Amino acid sequence: MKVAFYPGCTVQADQIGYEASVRNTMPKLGVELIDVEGASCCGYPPFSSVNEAAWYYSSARNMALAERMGLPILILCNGCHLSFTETKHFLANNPIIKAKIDEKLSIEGLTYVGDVELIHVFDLFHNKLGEEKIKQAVTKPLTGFKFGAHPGCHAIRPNKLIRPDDSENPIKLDELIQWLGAETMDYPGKIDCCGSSLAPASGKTVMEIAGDKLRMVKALGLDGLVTTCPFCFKVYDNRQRAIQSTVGASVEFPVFYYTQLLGLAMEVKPDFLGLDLNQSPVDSVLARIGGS
Amino acid sequence: MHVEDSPVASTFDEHRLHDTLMKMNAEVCDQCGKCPSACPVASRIDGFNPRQIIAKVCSGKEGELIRSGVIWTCTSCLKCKERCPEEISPYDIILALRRQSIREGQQHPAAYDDMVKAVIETGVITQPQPVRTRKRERKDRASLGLPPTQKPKDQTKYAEALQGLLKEA
Amino acid sequence: MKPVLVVGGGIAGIQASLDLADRGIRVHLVEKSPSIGGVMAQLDKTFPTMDCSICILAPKMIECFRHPNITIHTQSELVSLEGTVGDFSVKVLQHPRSVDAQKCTGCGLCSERCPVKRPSVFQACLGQRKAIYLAFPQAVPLIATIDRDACLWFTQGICRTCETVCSANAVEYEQKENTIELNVSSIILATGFEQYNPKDIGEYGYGHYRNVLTALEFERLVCASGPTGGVLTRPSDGKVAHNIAFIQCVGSRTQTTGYPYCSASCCMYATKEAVLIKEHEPSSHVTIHYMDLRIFGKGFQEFVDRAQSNWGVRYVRGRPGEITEDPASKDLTIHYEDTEVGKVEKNTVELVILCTAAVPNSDNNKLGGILGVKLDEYGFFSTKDPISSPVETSRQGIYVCGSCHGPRDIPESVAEASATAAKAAEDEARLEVKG
Amino acid sequence: MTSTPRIGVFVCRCGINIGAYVDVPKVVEYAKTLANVVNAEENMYTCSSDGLNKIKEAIKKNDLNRVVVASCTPRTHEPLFQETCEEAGVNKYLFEMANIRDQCSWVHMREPEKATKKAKDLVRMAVAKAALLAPGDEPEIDVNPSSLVIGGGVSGMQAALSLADQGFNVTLVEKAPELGGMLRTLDTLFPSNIKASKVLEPLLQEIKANPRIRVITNSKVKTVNGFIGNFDIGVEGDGKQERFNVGTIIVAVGADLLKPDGLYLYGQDARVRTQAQFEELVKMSKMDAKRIVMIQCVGARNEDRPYCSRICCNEALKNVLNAASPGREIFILYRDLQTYGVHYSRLEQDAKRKGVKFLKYQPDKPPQVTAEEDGLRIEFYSPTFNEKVELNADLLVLSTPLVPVMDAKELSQLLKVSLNSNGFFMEAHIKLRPIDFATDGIYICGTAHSPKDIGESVTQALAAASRAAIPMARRKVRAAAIISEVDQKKCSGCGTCIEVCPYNAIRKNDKGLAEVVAAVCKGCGICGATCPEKAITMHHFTDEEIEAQGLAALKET
Repeated sequence: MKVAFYPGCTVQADQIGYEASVRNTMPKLGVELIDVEGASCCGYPPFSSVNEAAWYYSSARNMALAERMGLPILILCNGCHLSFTETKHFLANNPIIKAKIDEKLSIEGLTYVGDVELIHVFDLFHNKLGEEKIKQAVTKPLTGFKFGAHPGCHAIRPNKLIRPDDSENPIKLDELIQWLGAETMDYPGKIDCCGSSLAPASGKTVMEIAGDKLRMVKALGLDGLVTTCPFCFKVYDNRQRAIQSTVGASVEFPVFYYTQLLGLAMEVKPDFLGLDLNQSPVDSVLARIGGS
Repeated sequence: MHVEDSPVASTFDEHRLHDTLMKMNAEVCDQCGKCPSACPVASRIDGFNPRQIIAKVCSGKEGELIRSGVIWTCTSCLKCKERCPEEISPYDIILALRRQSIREGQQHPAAYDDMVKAVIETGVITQPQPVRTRKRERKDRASLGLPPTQKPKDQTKYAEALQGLLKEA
Repeated sequence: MKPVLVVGGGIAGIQASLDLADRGIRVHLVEKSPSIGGVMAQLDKTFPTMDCSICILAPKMIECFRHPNITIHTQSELVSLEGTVGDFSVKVLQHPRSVDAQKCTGCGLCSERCPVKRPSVFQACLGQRKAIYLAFPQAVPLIATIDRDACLWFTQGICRTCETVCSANAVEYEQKENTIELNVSSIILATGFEQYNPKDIGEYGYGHYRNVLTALEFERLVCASGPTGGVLTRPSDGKVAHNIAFIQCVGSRTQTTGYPYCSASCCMYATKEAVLIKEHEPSSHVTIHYMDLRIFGKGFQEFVDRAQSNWGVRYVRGRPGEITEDPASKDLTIHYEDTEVGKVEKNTVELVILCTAAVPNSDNNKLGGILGVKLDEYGFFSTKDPISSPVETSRQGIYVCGSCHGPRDIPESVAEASATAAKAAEDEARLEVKG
Repeated sequence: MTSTPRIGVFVCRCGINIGAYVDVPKVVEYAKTLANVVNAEENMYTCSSDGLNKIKEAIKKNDLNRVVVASCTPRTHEPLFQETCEEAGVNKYLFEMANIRDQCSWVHMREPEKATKKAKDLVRMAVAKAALLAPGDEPEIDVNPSSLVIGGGVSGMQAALSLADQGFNVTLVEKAPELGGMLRTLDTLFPSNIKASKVLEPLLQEIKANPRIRVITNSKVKTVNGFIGNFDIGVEGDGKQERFNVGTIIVAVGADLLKPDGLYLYGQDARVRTQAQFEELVKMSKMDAKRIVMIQCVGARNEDRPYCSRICCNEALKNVLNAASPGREIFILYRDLQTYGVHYSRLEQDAKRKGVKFLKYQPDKPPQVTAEEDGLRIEFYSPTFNEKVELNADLLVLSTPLVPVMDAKELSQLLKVSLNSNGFFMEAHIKLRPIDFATDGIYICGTAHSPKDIGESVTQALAAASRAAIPMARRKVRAAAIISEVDQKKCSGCGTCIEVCPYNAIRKNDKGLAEVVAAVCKGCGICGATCPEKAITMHHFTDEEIEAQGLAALKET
């Protein structure tokens, strides 16, 4: 199965551990990742609050590139996936803006049709590959672990647009974790926000919002928090020390990308999964897995 | 009557912000309090309350909102858009207010200007920098065996297209 | 004089039938379920007088049953209609009870011995009933009926325990359904409403969180004839709940569910249920999360004032955004804004009761088609004109009363029932003049 | 002489209402030991058809001639058990109830032994009285198949028309010069905004064309005597007097709109109007105000009038929808919008789409209105914005409640029916008998019952027609047998009983002695208690019976 691989700015810039874990697991499941040459930012963080046309142009441009490759486009970040989905929906209903964007795309010789299939990480693992394929690939089941899934707002909302999972009771990420042999818990606040897009305006509040969830899952005695979204991971993992100082309570708690757990269950070496880049205390979990 | 949930094209030509916002269903708000009740920010930042933002928009006070910094502290979690019984989206209204505020050069977080500048110049928000492992070692894309990042082939044409839109819209 | 057909045996159908029968007009009362009584039979107490619901309903049900001018057809439904006002020919399909109505004394022994259990619709699925069962203790007619989808004899050809234990040998497995034909002068629809199932409003967790109930389920919980004998035990751990919250307008006043209207009686029955809680557990805390307090009926404002001042029921104006459940204690936290002070708050309780929308009866489409009666945009029967002909439908000689043409409370349904009886009597009088 | 009493006692468990607190089997055993009791048994629900059949079987099997049921309140269940006894051949007045639920198990939930002891006492008292009961016969009264409708508004007209269409003669009395009531003051009607005349004209024509309806305008009902089936009515007006007899009476006298004198500068500033006056201005297109503020619940939902008047929100919405136009700002200050049901929710949405602004105010911080040249300044605390809000309006419209008509008190005394605490007529049972009065043969409909809109008034009017038609269609009514009787030998003709009787059911006969009018007497017992000569006995509550109960109460179980 071939896909146009669109990791997005955040993954390529500083979540390279996630990119490594994706590039070292998906091929083993028969997914060939073909980079989208010439891709650019999806436009959501910079332009959604600044200029609508620039936002939709940015997303349309990347979809046009994928359309040219004739492949469905695999998107790692929740924000990019929502941005592409919203652009497809908006341009389909707003010919005036679409015309203006087509005109700008022609400068780079691109044309946007709007029929590219957008694949979210949940879609890829849960629908396209499915339970059997993943279970076959698992050679070292993560038995004895209980994780908390964090699907991320833009993966499940708004339900007016078709989103990869249900908006109020999402279960796909839970099931993906269960297929690796581990257990999950439907903890309160599972569908809550990590607060990351508040960073430009109030970093302190981001810490408080993220801190609440970390304290919750830590108090419930879970073994780790699992997500597929670089924005959420960046707050929960990379900023754990900053959260601790702001919130004042111990929030040290292991945070993983799903593809990292998948890799461990497929006995891929941790170095190939970028696990050394996780700032949260993942070593205890790795030790228990007998990380070879 | 299903109303288009993201703002209609008229944001560009008419610049009549109040009408645009009203067409986004703000006028039928019952002030029921559902949007602030699950909003992660409303319970943490005094003064940020999506219900009151809609109330101010309904009574023609969008100007006051554009000048106040309150519209910049929404974390776009989309819970309000998801659950509003009248199918109003405070989130989309806040985005429209932000765009108008930028258009009128009102005060807003500098990070947005930096992001816009970076994307125009490099095609992405941030350039790849070396990252530190838990044991403080430095790593980068190359040391992880990752290919170079994706960015526009012809940066000037890409920038020309983007800047054109930013001026005309 | 020709008889009148009344479809639906709830309080509205009963009142219309009694009004007509008391003045000498024969009535055929067709009821879909095994007993008349409707939703009112499931209620514990009624507002604003706190009368015990079955106590004021049962005498009227028995009056209907023993009235020489009223013939009750239970487990029956209207299947066809021809003709016009004064000369309607209808076919009524009677589903078999598999029990001989003349012999059964309603002793209930068969039900005791029957091995098969099913959720009891009367107990709003909080309690159970057997495959052969009496609808409820005060059912009218008090005759057992067999649920053929559950009975082992009908599904696997085994058991027949009820036949052996029945001293009146009333069990008749081979009973067939039959169709009767009636010629009536006019038709009164009183088919009632259904409760909106709030599982689609994911943020309130109905169907996921054990301790989130609907108001009708709570009526059974608090009722002395309910599955817990009126003890307010939580479904998750059976502990008596002392901290309870109501959430109003669940499904109502909402575009996305398709029911943007207000269901009219929920603010009042929530208040009544809150007072019932305070009566059962005086130390309990009860909160009602509302949007607008709809207290427009006679005696309603005074009832709410008493609930606040005498009983200490707390009213909070603010539609809750979501409910989260503590995985260990199964307690529920309601996230809401008190819009009177503009503060976002949390209310942790042991039990949440959702006051869900009153929605059209799912049979209305089929029935409307058979009768040639128009429905409104929501699926209720529509009246010719809510102002000058409030109980007439789009077809002459067919009338509506009760919540089958829009949500309303019991006194309005009773008044409308008498109103339809008047219209039917007018048709009778015209019939006689024509001779 | 009635045969020796053979009493059957039936003790009800009422599910757990009694059974969980009173040891029912013990009470049954105890009942068997009482004098004259030949049979005693228990039931899960005596009022269910199974329970009633058990009573009938016991009567046949044990040849019972008295029945005692120990269960709940006679108010809801006595008629049911009396009819069951009658069907089994026992006169319905040879039946007695002991309330061991409301007066025993429910109030002694926490002391089961004492509750059981008290249940035994109550059964013993009932049995003692039952032994002395005498059969009562209910005289049949002829019913004059004609009706009087008081009040010619939409309710009165609709009730009269329905009765006429059902074949009964009706006299419709209206104190104003012409029929119509509120339909004449309203311009359009919600929810569809049709012209009130569109509803009024057809009713007037139908009434004029209907031979069975006799209309008397400019007149009031002065005297009402008699009872169901036979009311003697005296009407006065236009300098004439009329006397006629009817079988039933329907009260449809409507309600008035409160004049909000002294509230929000009403009466002191011409720019403060009521909804009715506002509608008039719009109708005559004399309404040119640019900024309108409306205030809801003016003079309602407070201590003086603790009720919601149901229609003011929808009336205000109808008016703003007719007045809304670009360039005109309209604010509605409300407490709780009462747009209930499928029809009215749309009004709220339509108004908002037309730019009408809804702002909530709190009852303990009502709006303050100050008059200024350029307009009225209206200040109030807005919970929506958590701050004081100031509006200035060139027109302030007050939504006021419906209040009982001026002569409601007088009419209630005339008809011997009561008013509720708010002054509206009080029906027999608010839930299941909203149209009947406690006094047989008299019915209530329309806003005289409580505030309601036109459609709901028409519904109640039709309902009243149906209820009134029942006794008139049957031509016969059975009067209750629990009435008082004057012993002509003891009566001294002093007339005290006549004065105190609330239903004036006692008259002096040709011998100058007091005589009870059987059909009118309600069996309240005041005459029996006041008679200095002890000449009046109350059937079913004779001195001997009460004495027997009292003595039984003192005996130890």
